[in-house]
This record gives sequence, structure tokens and C-alpha cells, in this order.
Amino acid sequence: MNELMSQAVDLMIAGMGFVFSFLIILVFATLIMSKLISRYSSPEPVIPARTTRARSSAPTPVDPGTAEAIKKAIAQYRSRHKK
Amino acid sequence: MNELMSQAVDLMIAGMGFVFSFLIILVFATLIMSKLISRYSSPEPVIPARTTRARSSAPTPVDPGTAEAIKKAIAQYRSRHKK
Amino acid sequence: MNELMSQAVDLMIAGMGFVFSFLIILVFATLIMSKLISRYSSPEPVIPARTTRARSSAPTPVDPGTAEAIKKAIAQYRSRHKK
Amino acid sequence: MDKLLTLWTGSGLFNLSGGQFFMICVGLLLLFLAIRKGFEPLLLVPIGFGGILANIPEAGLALSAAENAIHFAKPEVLAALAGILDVSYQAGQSVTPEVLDAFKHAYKLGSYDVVQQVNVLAQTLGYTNGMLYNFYSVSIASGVAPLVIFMGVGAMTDFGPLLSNPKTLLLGAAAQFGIFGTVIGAALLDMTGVMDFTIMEAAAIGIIGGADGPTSIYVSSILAPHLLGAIAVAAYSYMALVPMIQPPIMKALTSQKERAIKMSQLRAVSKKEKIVFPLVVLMAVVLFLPDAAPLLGMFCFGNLMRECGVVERLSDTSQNALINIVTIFLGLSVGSKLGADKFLDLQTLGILLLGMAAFCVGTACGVLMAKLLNVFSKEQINPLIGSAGVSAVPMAARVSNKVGLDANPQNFLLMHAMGPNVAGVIGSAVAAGVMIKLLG
Amino acid sequence: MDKLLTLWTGSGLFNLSGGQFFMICVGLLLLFLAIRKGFEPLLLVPIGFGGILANIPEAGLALSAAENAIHFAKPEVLAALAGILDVSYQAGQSVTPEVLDAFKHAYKLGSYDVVQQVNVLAQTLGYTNGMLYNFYSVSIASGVAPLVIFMGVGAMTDFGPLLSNPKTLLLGAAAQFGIFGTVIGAALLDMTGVMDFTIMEAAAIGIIGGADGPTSIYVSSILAPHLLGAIAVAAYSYMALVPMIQPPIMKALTSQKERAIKMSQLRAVSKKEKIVFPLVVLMAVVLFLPDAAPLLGMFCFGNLMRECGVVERLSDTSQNALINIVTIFLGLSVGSKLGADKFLDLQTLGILLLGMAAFCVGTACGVLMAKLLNVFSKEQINPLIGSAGVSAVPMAARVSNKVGLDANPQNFLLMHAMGPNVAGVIGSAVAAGVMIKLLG
Amino acid sequence: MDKLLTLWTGSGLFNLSGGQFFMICVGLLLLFLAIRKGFEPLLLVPIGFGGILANIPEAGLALSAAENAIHFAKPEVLAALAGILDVSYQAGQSVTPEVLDAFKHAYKLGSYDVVQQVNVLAQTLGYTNGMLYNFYSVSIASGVAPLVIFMGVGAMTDFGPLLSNPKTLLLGAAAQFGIFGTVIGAALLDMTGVMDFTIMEAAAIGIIGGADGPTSIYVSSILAPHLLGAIAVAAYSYMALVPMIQPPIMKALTSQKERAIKMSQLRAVSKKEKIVFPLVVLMAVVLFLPDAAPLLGMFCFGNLMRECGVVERLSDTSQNALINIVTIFLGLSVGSKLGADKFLDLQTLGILLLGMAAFCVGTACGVLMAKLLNVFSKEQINPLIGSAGVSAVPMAARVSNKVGLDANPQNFLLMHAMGPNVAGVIGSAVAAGVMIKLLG
Ligand code: NA
Ligand code: NA
Ligand code: NA
Repeated sequence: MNELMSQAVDLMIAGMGFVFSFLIILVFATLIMSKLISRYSSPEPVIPARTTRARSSAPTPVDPGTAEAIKKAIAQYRSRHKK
Repeated sequence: MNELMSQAVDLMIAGMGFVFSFLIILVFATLIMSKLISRYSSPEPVIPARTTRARSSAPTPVDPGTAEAIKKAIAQYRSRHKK
Repeated sequence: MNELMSQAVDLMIAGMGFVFSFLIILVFATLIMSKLISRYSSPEPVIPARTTRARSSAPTPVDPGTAEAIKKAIAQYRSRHKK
Repeated sequence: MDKLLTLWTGSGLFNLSGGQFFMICVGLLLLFLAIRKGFEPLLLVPIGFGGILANIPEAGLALSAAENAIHFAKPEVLAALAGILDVSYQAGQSVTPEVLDAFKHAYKLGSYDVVQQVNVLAQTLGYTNGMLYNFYSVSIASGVAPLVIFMGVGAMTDFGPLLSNPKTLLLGAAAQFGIFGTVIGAALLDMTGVMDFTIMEAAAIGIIGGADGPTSIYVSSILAPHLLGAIAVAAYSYMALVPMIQPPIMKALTSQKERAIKMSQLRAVSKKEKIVFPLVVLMAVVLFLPDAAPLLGMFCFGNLMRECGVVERLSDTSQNALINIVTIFLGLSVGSKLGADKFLDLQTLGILLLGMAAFCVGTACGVLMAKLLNVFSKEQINPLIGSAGVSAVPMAARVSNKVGLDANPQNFLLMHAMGPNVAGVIGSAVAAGVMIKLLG
Repeated sequence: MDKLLTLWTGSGLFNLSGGQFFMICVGLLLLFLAIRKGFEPLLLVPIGFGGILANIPEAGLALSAAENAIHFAKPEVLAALAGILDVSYQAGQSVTPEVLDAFKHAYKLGSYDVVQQVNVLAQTLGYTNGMLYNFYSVSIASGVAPLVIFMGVGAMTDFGPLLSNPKTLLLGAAAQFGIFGTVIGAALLDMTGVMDFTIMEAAAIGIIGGADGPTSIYVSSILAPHLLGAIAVAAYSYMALVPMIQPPIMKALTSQKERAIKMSQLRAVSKKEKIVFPLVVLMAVVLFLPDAAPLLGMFCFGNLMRECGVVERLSDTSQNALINIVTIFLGLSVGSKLGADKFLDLQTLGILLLGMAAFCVGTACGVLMAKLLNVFSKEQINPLIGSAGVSAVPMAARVSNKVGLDANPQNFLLMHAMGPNVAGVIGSAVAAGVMIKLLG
Repeated sequence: MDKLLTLWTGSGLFNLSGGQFFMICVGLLLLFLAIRKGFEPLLLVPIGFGGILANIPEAGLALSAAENAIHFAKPEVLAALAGILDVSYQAGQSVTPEVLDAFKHAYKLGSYDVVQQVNVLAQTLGYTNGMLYNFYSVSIASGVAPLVIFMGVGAMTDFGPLLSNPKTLLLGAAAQFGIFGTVIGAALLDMTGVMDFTIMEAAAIGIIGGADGPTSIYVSSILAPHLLGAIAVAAYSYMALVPMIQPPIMKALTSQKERAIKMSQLRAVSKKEKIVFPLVVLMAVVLFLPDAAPLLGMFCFGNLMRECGVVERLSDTSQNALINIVTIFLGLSVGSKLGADKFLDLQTLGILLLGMAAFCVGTACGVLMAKLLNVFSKEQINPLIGSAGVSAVPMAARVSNKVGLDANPQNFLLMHAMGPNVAGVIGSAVAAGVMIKLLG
């Protein structure tokens, strides 16, 4: 086993050890956080989990005809104002 | 009265003196400007004074239902185009 | 003819020579490109030539009333979200 | 094993100092105030977060390459830096806290070229500038971020109410007593030996009384960059507290009858006046106070873009994308000045105290000025709009309106208060120009 | 008292020079033309405003730290600078205007490293770069702003009309005679002793004939940065004057019958052609003119983003937020070159004259080229679209259309003129590349 | 004539090397993949285009001023540079390819201050930095661009699914075996003598297995900037190939029954949890891994802006205008590293091979971890969501969903897979921090 390989193995042990430690701590921290929040806060309307907003492909439905009209209007508005 | 205090008093006299001079000049300059403009320009439709646009909280009223539909459409449009 | 004039004439000859060569080559390259594309590609829906989008002044028509309502809604939406 | 040890001795838990812990709590407090209490969130969220980042032990995010090199204190590195910084240290010598302090002190006092050289050397030796240090250099040390924000604010400002009643400019002038009164206050604290200030520091603290974020940041970045963090935090916090600070003062200085004064309808202002006004302000700057040119120049430029009607896309961008981008980096950069070693100082306490005083004095002088004007003029001004002269746009104007409504439910002062409110912005920029001229 | 005196002797009224007064009026004139007459407002509003800011006396907004140090002329500072600038000056010596001129001259001619060193020294001594100087360094001296604007213009350009009739590229080539003809014109003025130019200056002036703002700014920032202000102002002003400059020339060179020529409908262009075309242009640049790579590379990149259909959010941003942000700073930076000492020069008059000539020559050559093409080709071109080859997108194309309609109310030339119009952009970028290659 | 010769000998056709030709083809291939095949177009369009620009012969767009000076190889210039670079060369000596290689080598190995000095000298002699070199310096070498993109990604990320099932963080941890396994793989290649790597290079290659673009670019810009081009291209290409790479591995490691496991509905997550979570992550960074502070700090900041609800305009800008602007320049800058001399190397082949292996190992470990968790827990996890732990948001989660639907048409895994998917982002940032700490 040469120099590089022993460095690589060391790096893997330290790295994966650390990644797991860190994320395990995070699991517990998150669980505790959620528990504390739900205990000490007044009940509030919860938000159902959604996908990453930025890439979601299923937004609130709107009547397609209206949507089309609005899209055109936006395009028109934009082209007027961008000049 | 120590060094700093005398500097501070000097600064205040110079500063407030200057601020007042400057803004008094500006009052007169503004009055003259308004007078000149109203004299030498053709009558034009005047704009009623509004609050700072950026923070105004009372925009032109739109039927809430329409507004809601449009907001959804905009959100949809955005999420489609932002990806 | 002084130094500067002879430099200027040289620059003109080299410059216009090059501009014409370059654009003539581009004419042929473009013609070849269009021919190759139309030969080797499946027929696809073509887009009619338009003016530069950024400055066009004739966007897709939308019913003016709707457009107005939408513009207001957009303004309202914006002023609400810009704060 | 060796590597795990490196990770452990480099971890925050191993290195966290009490000061850093305290400042992280301060950062969390600022986030809490911004998110739950709505204290100027656009600035205090980035500032609070930046403050936490700046106090992560060993990360050195707010430090320059040279400061990081000094922090890690390898003897051979220190020996190399010693020559440029003119600190007496030899390679063999042991690295005591005193030695490090000598290095830090020498770096802090170093002239522009010494700082440049020592940073080049530190980068040659493999150290790098922290992320927040870079943000600060580009956005604040260069002066660009507060100016761009001021341009955006100009593009958001409507001078209509001011133009229809130019006299209210004087209310904006009077409220600047808050600034200079605070300088006197700092001198008093210094004279009585409570804490030490230089005149530059006193002036930078005074500018909190301008109640205008970008102006405060711009001035303190020039006059006293080491106080910038505390000054910006104080300025934005007190701006958020305006609805609590001002009303008692306003009520104490006015009678019920005065508060109930109804002001006449504002006259309509023509488009042309609005276009020409920023140029009039600019000409006054040209003729009388060139040192206010960066601040007021950008402000007027923004306003001209807004009103001229032919560059709407530029105006839009400066009110939206551009100001937002700059705000993010400005906030994080201000946060970088919340490092424990810089912030936890007796002076910070002085800044918080004096800043509050500045707001109170400014408010009072604005109200008194309005009463004074009423003595000389037939057309009565409701003195409640005087307090709006401190700026804190548009919060202070809303406060005037609310206190006015309390006294007389038919008395809508909002529009009238917008005049002194924007006049206060001009007034503090002028005061800033005077200070930079005389001390900068 | 002392302090009030400082304020007075530092005020604009006390220091305003005649030249600065004149240039402030020029700045106001540019604002008037932009706002009331609609002359390219997106650029001329920031340029005009920047020009005013650059001429505020004592503010030094357009000056570097070293220039500010020389301006304030403290003997000990000058003595320190003298060493680096190689000016003979001792600390005791009196500061005459000749001495200051020697310093300014030495700074102007200083090489890159001398300028760097003297600025570091000036900053060490407490002077700072002016705001507009910083804007100029970052946006124009680095070359980035004109290139980013060119990318945005690329993203706004539709090559459809050009692709359906590639022959019109030649009209865009012919119109570049305006550029090189102007260089000859400058040489003539020099030969007859009216004014002096170097070949670099002549070339930079000639590029006005390209009728393309970012190209003019890019080229003159490389070849003759001291003329950049006048060149940019001339370029944008004449672009706005295209509807007045071109029609007489177009009518003089064409018969009524020629003007009435109806052109056949443009063929439809496929999406694929539009995607591949910017890459074809790029390949031509790769093979034949690497020196045009920055300009045409960014232009083609912008156009590819527009047409490829998969990076719409990048294309949108480069057409909106990004180009707007850059335009603001580009305009202010150009304005920084309108300082009285740089602008009020006989050369500026020459630039205004020659720039006008450049537009006229370019217009004429475009029209004549169209007539020449008609000699060799069956398919007739309306020579009125030749004038659009100067670029000035889309103004010149609209002029072609309008003059065409005057001759024949059923003759819609707009689409046909867009081809040579965008070809003119490519043509001037190529000419710019040749000039930079041979002279840069 | 003379001038036309200059143009010809300076043209691309005259100078194009085989390597440049090949790399231009690679650039076109990347554009084709991005535009026609939809491979991560937001990055690969700018990267591909930048790659073409970087290989334009004689244009030197990706070279620094000093590299351009060396390339043009004027004897007097080389003689001037020789002193600083410590290369033995006298003015008279003939310029052989060996001499140039000696210069290039000395420049490449030069320390920070040598590089600075030689670039100042080259600029003094009239050479300039290429456009792409400037873009790279500002956006990547400074570290700012990947961090700003990470902030934007944070503002786009919804931690809801992760919060409702925090256990899935462990899947994101397991998938990081791909990173470190690849380091071992590189060491194996080195040990068997196939190709040479240092530990820094091996680590930079391993980070491809993080399946996260900005993290890869950030790490390799610190550990192995000369490999950045290949690493970024590999990272984005394989992210685009996830739908092809992952399913076979997922199916091989799971039984039909396992793939059909239906997971229970995710619990609803309160707004407060979402606000506090980024702060919890930040505190973990503060306490345990300061070296991950830039990456995770900006990520958490972006997410806090998104969730806190009071700075919507900042959140919007960081998700749109800001991230788009930075993406354009980041992409072109990465492209600048696709120069033939840097990219065409045996190491690039190794990077492509090892990068692929990294994805496979990461996928496998994620799936196996999920199976392991099922051994210890009552509540069963569908092991298909384990593969999403590599990140590649949201592609990998969609793949999990699709493979799940194949096994059981009523089994919607998308939401469940989003948890490990975003956990993978945190996991790779942690791994990046460890690597920078131990090697940087
Ligand atoms: Na104020
Ligand atoms: Na042109
Ligand atoms: Na990952």
C-alpha cells in the first residue's frame, strides 16, 4: 500500500466517520427541535409537505383558457415595458 | 471643556449651520422652480401627490376574485418559467 | 501624403477587405447551413420571421379590457410584494 | 486517528470562546426580532445571519488572509509577517498571547500599503481571505453598496408631498439636531471619563440620529469602520422601534389642540416639477457641498430615473433586482463586523445608549421646529409631522399619522408627514457630507 | 468659524471653473435631449447625469486617488509622489500650476505599474478613488460592461430576417465604409493641420460610424480611452438622430422607381437554423478573426441562449436585470469621461464632425451597395434597406420602412430592413476586431 | 499587404492546433447534449460555449496577461519576465518550444506573489487578461459564484419532506461513500501505475460523487483548480445521466417485494420547524465543522430567507435574477478551464471513469443503507429512496419515484425521496468541509 492509498484510506475513515456523526447528530437535533416546537407553540395551521418549489411541475391549477389569456397579457405587458 | 468637547461643539455649529443654510436655499430654489415651471409651461394634467410608491399599501383596487386568479396564474407562469 | 494618411489608407484597405471577406464567407456558410438543415432534418413547424423581440411594438393582441385589468393586478401584485 | 484529532481540535465545540457564544446569541436575537417582531427584516435578517457566521470559531469568515495567518500562529509564518508589520519576533520565539496581540495591533494600525503587502504575503503562504471579508471589501469598503441602495431608495421616493409644501424641508433640517446633539453627548461621556471616543467615532455614532441605514453605513465605513457593526445594528433597530420611541416625546411636547390641527389639502404637483426637483437638489450639492455628492448624487439619480418616465426599465431594476442583490451582500457584510473581538466593547454600549438619545433629540427638535414655524406663519402646521423629519421612511410618517388620528379621528397626516420624512433623508445626507468634509 | 471657512473654500461656488460650468450645462442638455426629445434615453440619462457628477468641483468623483492627491496639492504629498512619477519636485518648493501640470502629465503617461504604485501611495496617504472612477475601472476598463451589454443585445436579436435573405449581409458590410472613411477623414484633418490625431485616435473615432454603442465604447476603451466620453456621446446622439440624418441621403441616391421596389415575402426560417446560426458565426470568428472573439463571442452566446429554448431563465435575465444593471453603471462610467479637462478640447469638436460624416458615409455606401447588388442579381432589392446596414438597431430599419412607405404606401420594408440592420452589428464588430488586431 | 499578412498569420485557420480543434468539437458536443438531449442545459450551455471560446487560437480569452505575454513570445518581453519567474533566459537567446515550456511551467508553479508580480509586469508591457480569465478570477477563484448559487439553491429547497422523516438524513450520509470510495479508486489507479494523482487531486475527483455542481466546483477550485474543467463537466454530465445510471443498480440491489413497499403518508410540518431547521443545521456547523461554514452557511441563509416569510423580495431575487446572473458567469468560467493544454490529459479520462464510478457507488450505498435501516426499524423504508441520497436534486428523487411506480403503480415515492435527496446536499457539503479541512 503506497503513500497515496494510505492517505486515501485515512481520508475515507475520517470523512465517512464525520459525515455520519454529523448527520446522526442532526437527526437527533431535528427530532428534539420538532418536539420542542410542537410542545411550546400554540397550534398553528400546518403546511403540507411539498416538493422543492423551484422545480415543481404541478402548480395550483388555473383554467387553461384564462391562463393563456393572462400569459399573453403578461407577454404584452413585458414587451411594452422592456423596450 | 476638553479637546473633544470643543471639537464636538464646533462640529455642531458648522454642521447645523450648514444643514439649515442648505435646506433654506433648497426651499427657495424649489419655490422658484415651481413658479417658473407653472408660468412657462403649457397646462398639463397634474398628478395628485401620493405616498412613496415603494411602500404604499393602497394600490388601485381590483376585484379580489380576479386578483386571486391572476396571482395564481402568475405563480403558475413563474414556476413554469423559472425551472 | 503624410504618415497618418498612409496608415489610414492601409487600415481601410485591410479593414474593408477583411469585413467583406468575412461577411461573404458568412453568406455562403449560412446558405450551406440552411440547405443542410432543410435536407437532413425532419420537417418541423417553421417560425415566421419577426422583428427583434426586444423592441417590437406589436405583441399578440389581447382584449384591451382584460389587459387593463391584468395590468392593474400585476401592479397591485408587485407593489404588495416589493414593499 | 490523527485526522480525527485534527477535526476535533479544529471544531467549534473545542474552540468556542465565551465572546463568540455571546455574539452568536446576539445574532439569533436579531433574527428573532426581524422574523417575529418585524424589525426591519430586509436588513436585520442578513445582518443577524452574517453576525453568526462571523463568530464561527476557526472559520475566520470575517478575517483577511493576514488576520487568518496571525490567528493560526505558525512560528515561521509569524516570522515572515513580522518584517512587514514591524513587530519584533524571531522564528524561534514562543508564541504567547502577547505576541499575537502585538501582531493584531500592528495589523490594525497598519497603513494602506502595509496592509496590502502583508495580505499578499499571507496569501503567498497559503492563507485566504474569509468569505465575509471579501463581501465587506467589495460592497462596503469600496463604498458602492450603500450608494447603490441610496440610488434604489431615490427611485422609490416620491417627492410630491415635499414639493407641494417645501417649507417642510425645514422640519427635516431641525431633526438633524439629533445627529450633532449625539456628538455632544459622546463628548460628554468622554469628558466625564465614562468611555473614550475620538471625534471621528463621535461623529460616526451621531449619524445614527440620521435614522437612515445606508447613510449610517456609508459614514461609519469612512470615519470609524471598527464601529460599523454596532452603528448599523443600532440604526436599524431604533428605526424599527420608532413607533415606540416617538409617540411619548411627541405627546409631551404638544398640546391636544396642537395635535388636532387639520392641515389644508396638498396642492397637486406637476410631472415637470418632479423631474426638475432632483436636478435642483443636485445643483445645490454642486454649488454648496461637493462632499455630499456621492450620497445625494446617487439619490437624485435614482429619483430622476423614476420620474423622467423614459428609462422605466432602469428604474424598475434599481428598485428591485439591483437593490435586493446589494441588500443581501450589504447585510452579510455588516454582519461581518459583529465579531466578538470587535463588538464586545464598552463602546458598543455607548453606541446603543447614544443612538437612542439621538432618535429622541431628533424627534423633539423636529416637533419644536414645527411649533416655531407656526409662530411665524399664518398657515398652521400640525407639529406632529415634525417628528417625521428624522427620516426612518415611511415608519415615522405613519407614526405622525397615527398619533394625529388619536387626537382627531378626521385628521389624516400621512401625506403631510411624507414631506418632512423625505426631507429628513436629504438633511442627513447633507449632515453626512459636512462630517466627511470636516473629518474624513 | 474655522470650520465654516473650510466649508466655504471647499464649496462648489468657490471653486467652479468655467469649463466645469460649461460641462454641467452639457450634462443638462444631454438630459434634456434624452427626456424631452427621446434621444436614446437608456444611455443618455445615465451619461448626462454622470457627466454632471464628474464636473462637481472638489468632489473628484471621476478621479483616481493619485489624481485627487495631485489636485489637493499638499507639498509633502507631492514630494512623496514625485519619486514614483519621476517629476523633479522637492518638499519645500512652491506649488505652481506648472508643477501640477507636470504631475498630471507624468501620471497620464505613466505605465501600468507606475499608475498602480502611485495609487497605492496616494491611498496610503489617505486619498481615495472617486466613485465614478471605481465604476469606470470595474465596468469599462475591465472590458466587461460593453461585453455583457452585447450579450444582452444578442439575446434580444432575431436573426430570422437575415437568415431568410443572407445576401443582405453584404449591405451590412458596405455600410462599414463609414468607419474606415472616417479614419481617412481624421487623417485629412490631421494632414491639413486643422487638428492632430494619432492612428489609434482616428480609428477610435471611426468606430462611431459603426452606429453601435457597446462596440464604440469597447473599441475606444482599448484604443483611445481619453476620447471615450466624446465618442460615446457622439455615437448615441447620432443614433438618435438617424431619422433626421438618413432620409435626405437615401432620397438623393435613389430614384422614385427604385424606392418603390416591392420585395418578395421573406421565407420562413426554421428553429434549427436559428439555433445553428450563432454557432456558424462563432466558427467564422474562430477561423478568421480571433480578435473579434470577445465582442462576437458574447453576442453569439446571447443569441444562442435566446434561440436554444432550454435556458429561457438565463436569456430572460440577460435581456432584463443583467443588461439594466450594467447599463446603469456603464452610463455613469461613460459620464465620468465628460470631465472638463478631458472633454473641452479641439479634438471633441473633430469627433462630433467626423462622427456625423461617418453616419452619412455609412448610409450612402449601404444604399449604393444595394444598387450594385441589383445590377448582378435578378431578384431586386429595394435600395432603401441598404441604409439600415449601419446598424442603429432598430431605428435605421424603421427609417427604411418609413421612406419606403412614402414612395409606395403598400411597400412594407421593415422586415426586409432588419436583415441588413443586424448584419451591420456583425459588420462593425468585425471591423472592431480588425482595428484591435492591427492597432491594439 | 503587410497588414493583410498580419491578419492572416493571426487568424485561427493559420494557428489552429489539433488539440484546440478537438476541444472545440467537445464544446459543440456539450452544446448538443444540452440543447437536444436536455443535459443540465442551464450549466452545460454556458460551459460548452465557454469551452469553445477558450480554444479560439490566438485570442487567449482564458489566459492571464502573463500567459498571453509568454504565448506571443517576444524576446524582450520574455527577458523581462525571466527575472521574476526565475527562468534562465537572455534577451538574445532564440525562443525554442523548450524555452516557452520552461516559462509556462515556472508560471504554473509560481507562488501567489510571483504570479501577481509577473502579471503586473505583463500588463505594463501591454498585455491584458483574457475575458474568460477575468470572469474566472472574479467568480470562481474568489469562491463567490458557487457560494451564491448555493444560497439560491437553499432558497429553492423545501426541507418539509426531510423534517417529517429526519431518519432519511442517514441515507444522504451513506451515499457519500461515493465520494470517498472514488478517492480510494483514484489511489488504486495511482498505485497500479495507470495514472498519477496527488491526494488533493484524488479528493477533488471524489467530490463528483457528491452529485452537486456548486459543491464540486467550490472544492476543486480550492484543491485542484487545474482539474476544475473536467470535474465540473463530469459532475453535470453524470447528473444528467442519473436516469440511466441509477435504475439498473437500484434493481440489482432490491427485490421486487422491497421495491413495492408503500411508505406511510408524511406528517405535516409546521412553518416554525421550517424556519428553525436551517438554524439548527447552522449551529451544528458552528459546533462541529467550521470548514463547511461557507457552503452550508450560504445554503442555510438562502433557506432561512425562503422560509422566514419576511424577506420575500430577497428570497425571490436570490432564486431568480441573482442565481441566473451568477450561473452565466460561472458557466463561462468553468468553460475557460476546457483549454486544450489543460483538458487533453490522461487525467481527464481518469476523471470521467472515476466520476461514473462515484455515482454508482453512491447510489448503491444509499440503497443498502435503506435496507440496513429496515433491519433495525419497524417502520419500513422503501429502499428505492436510498439512491436519492446522492443529491442530483430533483432528478434522483424522480428516478426513485419512477422505479417505484414500475414495481407498484400505486406507490408514489417522490415526496419520500425528496428527504434523502436534500439530505444528500447537506451530506456532500459536510464531506467537502472535511476534505478542505484536512487537505486545503
Ligand atoms: Na434623517
Ligand atoms: Na454597424
Ligand atoms: Na450529495
